[in-house]
Amino acid sequence: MFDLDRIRENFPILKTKMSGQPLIYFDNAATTLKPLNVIREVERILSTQSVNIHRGDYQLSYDISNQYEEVRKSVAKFINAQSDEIVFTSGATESLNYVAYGLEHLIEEGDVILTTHTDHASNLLPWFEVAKRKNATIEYFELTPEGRIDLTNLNQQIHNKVKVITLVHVSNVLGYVNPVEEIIELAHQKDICVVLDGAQSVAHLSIDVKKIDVDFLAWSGHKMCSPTGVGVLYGKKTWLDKLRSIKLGGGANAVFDENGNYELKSSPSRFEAGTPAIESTIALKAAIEFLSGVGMDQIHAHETMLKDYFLSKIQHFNHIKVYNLSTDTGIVIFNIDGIFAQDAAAYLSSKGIAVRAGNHCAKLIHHVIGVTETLRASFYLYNTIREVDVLVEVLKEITLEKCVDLYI
Amino acid sequence: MFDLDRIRENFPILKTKMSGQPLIYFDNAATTLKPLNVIREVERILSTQSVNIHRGDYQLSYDISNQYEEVRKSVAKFINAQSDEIVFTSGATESLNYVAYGLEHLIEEGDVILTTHTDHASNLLPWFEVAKRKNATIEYFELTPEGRIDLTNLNQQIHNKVKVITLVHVSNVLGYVNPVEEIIELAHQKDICVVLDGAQSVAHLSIDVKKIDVDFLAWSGHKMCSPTGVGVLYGKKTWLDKLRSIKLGGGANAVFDENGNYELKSSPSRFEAGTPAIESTIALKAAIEFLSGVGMDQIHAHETMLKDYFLSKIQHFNHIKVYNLSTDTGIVIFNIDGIFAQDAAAYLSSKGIAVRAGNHCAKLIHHVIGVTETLRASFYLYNTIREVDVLVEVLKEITLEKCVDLYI
Amino acid sequence: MDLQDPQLMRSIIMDHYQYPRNRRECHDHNCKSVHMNSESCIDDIMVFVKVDQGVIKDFCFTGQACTISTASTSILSELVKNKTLAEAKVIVDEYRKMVNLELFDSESLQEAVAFSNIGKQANRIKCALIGWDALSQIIAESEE
Amino acid sequence: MDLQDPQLMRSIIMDHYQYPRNRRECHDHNCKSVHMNSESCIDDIMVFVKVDQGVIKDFCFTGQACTISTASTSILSELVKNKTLAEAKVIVDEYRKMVNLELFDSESLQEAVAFSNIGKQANRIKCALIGWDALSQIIAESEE
Ligand SMILES: Cc1ncc(COP(=O)(O)O)c(C=O)c1O
Ligand SMILES: Cc1ncc(COP(=O)(O)O)c(C=O)c1O
Repeated sequence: MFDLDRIRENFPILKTKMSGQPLIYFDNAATTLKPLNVIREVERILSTQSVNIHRGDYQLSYDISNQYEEVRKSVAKFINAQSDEIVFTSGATESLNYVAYGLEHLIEEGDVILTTHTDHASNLLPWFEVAKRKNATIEYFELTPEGRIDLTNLNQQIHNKVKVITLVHVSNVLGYVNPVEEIIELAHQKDICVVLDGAQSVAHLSIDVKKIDVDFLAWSGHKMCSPTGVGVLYGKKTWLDKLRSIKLGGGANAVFDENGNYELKSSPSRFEAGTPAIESTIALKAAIEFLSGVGMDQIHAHETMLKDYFLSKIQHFNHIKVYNLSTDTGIVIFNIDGIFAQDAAAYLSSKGIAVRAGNHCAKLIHHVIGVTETLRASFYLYNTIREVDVLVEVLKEITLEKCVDLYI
Repeated sequence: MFDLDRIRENFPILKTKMSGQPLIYFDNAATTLKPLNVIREVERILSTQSVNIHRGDYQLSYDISNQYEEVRKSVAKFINAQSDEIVFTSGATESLNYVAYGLEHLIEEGDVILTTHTDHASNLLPWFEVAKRKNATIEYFELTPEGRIDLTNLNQQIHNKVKVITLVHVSNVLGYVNPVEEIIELAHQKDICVVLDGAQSVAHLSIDVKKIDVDFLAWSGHKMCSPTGVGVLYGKKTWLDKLRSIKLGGGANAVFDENGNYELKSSPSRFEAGTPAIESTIALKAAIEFLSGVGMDQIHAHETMLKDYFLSKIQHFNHIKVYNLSTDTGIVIFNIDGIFAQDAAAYLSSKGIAVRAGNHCAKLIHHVIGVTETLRASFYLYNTIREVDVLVEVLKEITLEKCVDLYI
Repeated sequence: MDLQDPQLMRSIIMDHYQYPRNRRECHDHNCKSVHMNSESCIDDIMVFVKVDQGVIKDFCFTGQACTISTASTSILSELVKNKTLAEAKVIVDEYRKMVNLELFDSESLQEAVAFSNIGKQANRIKCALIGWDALSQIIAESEE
Repeated sequence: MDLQDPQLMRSIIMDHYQYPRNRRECHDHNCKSVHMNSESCIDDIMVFVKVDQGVIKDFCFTGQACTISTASTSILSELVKNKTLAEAKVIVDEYRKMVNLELFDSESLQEAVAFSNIGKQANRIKCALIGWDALSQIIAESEE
């Protein structure tokens, strides 16, 4: 049972205020709030077990190393992978960089990297750089007018020069769930590696990497209720083994000599050089337990319910334009006539409401929606109909005068 | 005044036990324990301000962004740098990788990278890789019999082909403070860039980057009482501007277009792609306040006092061989006759004492001390004479039989 | 101008936001331009300044920006036209004092006093300065 | 062997640690070798096994390792010499049961029962298995 009151009780920040008003947090696509069990886990480690991992020289170090490895199992189970296919990183951005640079040695002149105009800077830029170095080409999936991947010519889009397909699983702007199973199936028929940016999917949908058969999946802990500073890169064992390690150092190497020869450990260890974010990673397990306890399907249902409610309430507001009416998730982007997105966000902030304004790091999105700046409200499991009502009320009566009045 | 009791009260973990004995933590070179003000800072952010930084769309985000930038100022002040010379990373390992790969474009065939046999894998391996890619050569400083950099032929060692000198400031095995001012002065006369691995220095000595005139300085927060997952790269503004960004993504770019052209922000932002370890970074400021409150010179004095006391107590133990009798810091490495380092560490663990066994990620160290495996005890501000006495007692009566008896 | 009259101040800001003055490109190759892209806000403007013998002959700008950025830059464009760089510098300095809530001389600022309270909203100060920072940069370069 | 006699068990372990059997290299090119380098401990050993017509003709090892690793590998080297791969597999399986604190048949393990309590020290189980894991790997490869 989806017990919203109990869920909310677990998030202490929901009892705080912003601008003197109860905080209404609708910026969940940027990062999510933290439940008590996650906070307590971090506190527990910092207070009683704050030693380094990876070595069993003394009991405490052995204990914490084990707890760290337990997270790998927990993450693996969460997406139906094997533990040795889970690499811990500092975030989705690092995970995505690991893939792009790690596959660089397989990219040849003339190869095509296929992505979308809706992708995030953290997935596009590393590939732009790799393409530049290797004289490869970036191509983009064709999109329907509403911004979805157009499946009609899929076979032509995924042509023979395509070496890697890297795309966002759920767009952090449009909220669409991309048709990854169709794409992956076709790609694999042509031996193309498929990388998914799961920053907005893993925290919101129940995902089975075996079922979708994806080669790499990258995401961040902080977008799924865990602390910042920890991310995950899932890679099929065969693909992880082909990936070059970028970050080198302590913990990643087996042996080296003074002549510069070195041998790395096997994956995933060889990707985890240096002391990682220990307590944040261990708290990721608590976050997974929290979310699994609620149920990923229930979370998705709750978010889309709030989104549907929101859209139904604002549909007759003539001064509001929504750009992704058919969004599949809890992400809605819109603008208010005559009010620049940032001014509107600032006004909402004065009413206690947190939404984001801007291009949301998807700087090619104007090719799709025609504008560069939008407001984004993104819902998560702890949001309520009541909160949406407050947003709707504020949007109803917002005017440029009121926005300007904050500053005079 | 150095009030040891008050210092210890600030570390809740010191009230815990290991193997049923009061915890005696002498593995400070691996990571340090966390004081209450650091723990509370992390908890405060997770509980009341866990939103994303870098954007002022709403009040909370603006607040947390400001707190994040305040840390930059605090770190800058701590080492006497400018804020825009401070890059936040995930740890010393990442900082050191950023430097090696970031300078790669300046390295040419035949160039020499000069380092030491006492350096850590996290500083050696990235340069091994860069040297391999560029057909550059790794050379090592000459060492005195006790393992210190030999200054007699410095001018020949720092010859004209040397492009970069990268070395550990304080060795995490030998505990020697390297003569960096002499090296840097000579290097700069020859336009050589000098990179310091400060993982073991910044937390233990008072450092003034202007005075030592170093070009880059890398270290980890977790070795100076702050949480794991955050590190720092200091770079002189002129050098940071020459450094290429490795990790690309959201937050690091100003603009990009669909043709793969992109423009990064100015440093330090362009090195900080993706959501960073927000709460851990903000807690780094608390750690700096804690350490500064005690005083870096006092901390160093306390550590070396404990080290001197320890060495004086064990000097007449014939079964113990110390490899760095003249250590300048709180790091002592030693072995016990006939007992493998790991067995000894396990025995000490059974008495509540945490020390490390192994090569300490400095896998070339056997060239210096003749053995690969040692025990390492490393002291920090919260350690006491009493604790050292316990270690001395246990070392006095340790035998192979007792070590084996743990397992039968 | 009456700094106590919110009605007046609001209408100045709204007018300059809705009908920004000098929002256009400058194709004159003597025009210096600066791209302003603040980290904490989504404003993205380009400022063009044409200086001839120490006098600002033209000041114009393009780009997407919020009310505060647009209006403050629009006001600036009118204020500094045909001023010497030295005069412009005085105006910019007084404006900076104002937005930092220091004592300032309202005389030279004219309509720009509409932003006299912006300093109370710390998160928008950067917006109110975006065009002014661009001008400062160009003045500094001219002095070199 | 008396599993209750700590004196005896200790002396077995110490004897095999101080005077390891078959610690030497194997230069026979029919020898298969495995490099064991555990992540959680500093042991670093090389195991050589020579199999001829399904029979283990030689088992030796080199490298740096702790008491548990050295002694357990030394004991193993004596246990499996001249055993068939199938027989060796049975021994290894019983040993695994023992270190995992499951019911096991002490018969075939002989001196290896000195490690019957190692399972209570979870952090050393890997040491007690290092040589045995190497052998398992070689057996598995032979079966392919
Ligand atoms: C000298 C030295 N350099 C680099 C490192 C790597 O630091 P981290 O693991 O925090 O990245 C360490 C820590 O072990 C060290 O002692
Ligand atoms: C789709 C998408 N990809 C990647 C990222 C980058 O995530 P992080 O900032 O946690 O590295 C984000 C977060 O903004 C995102 O929404």
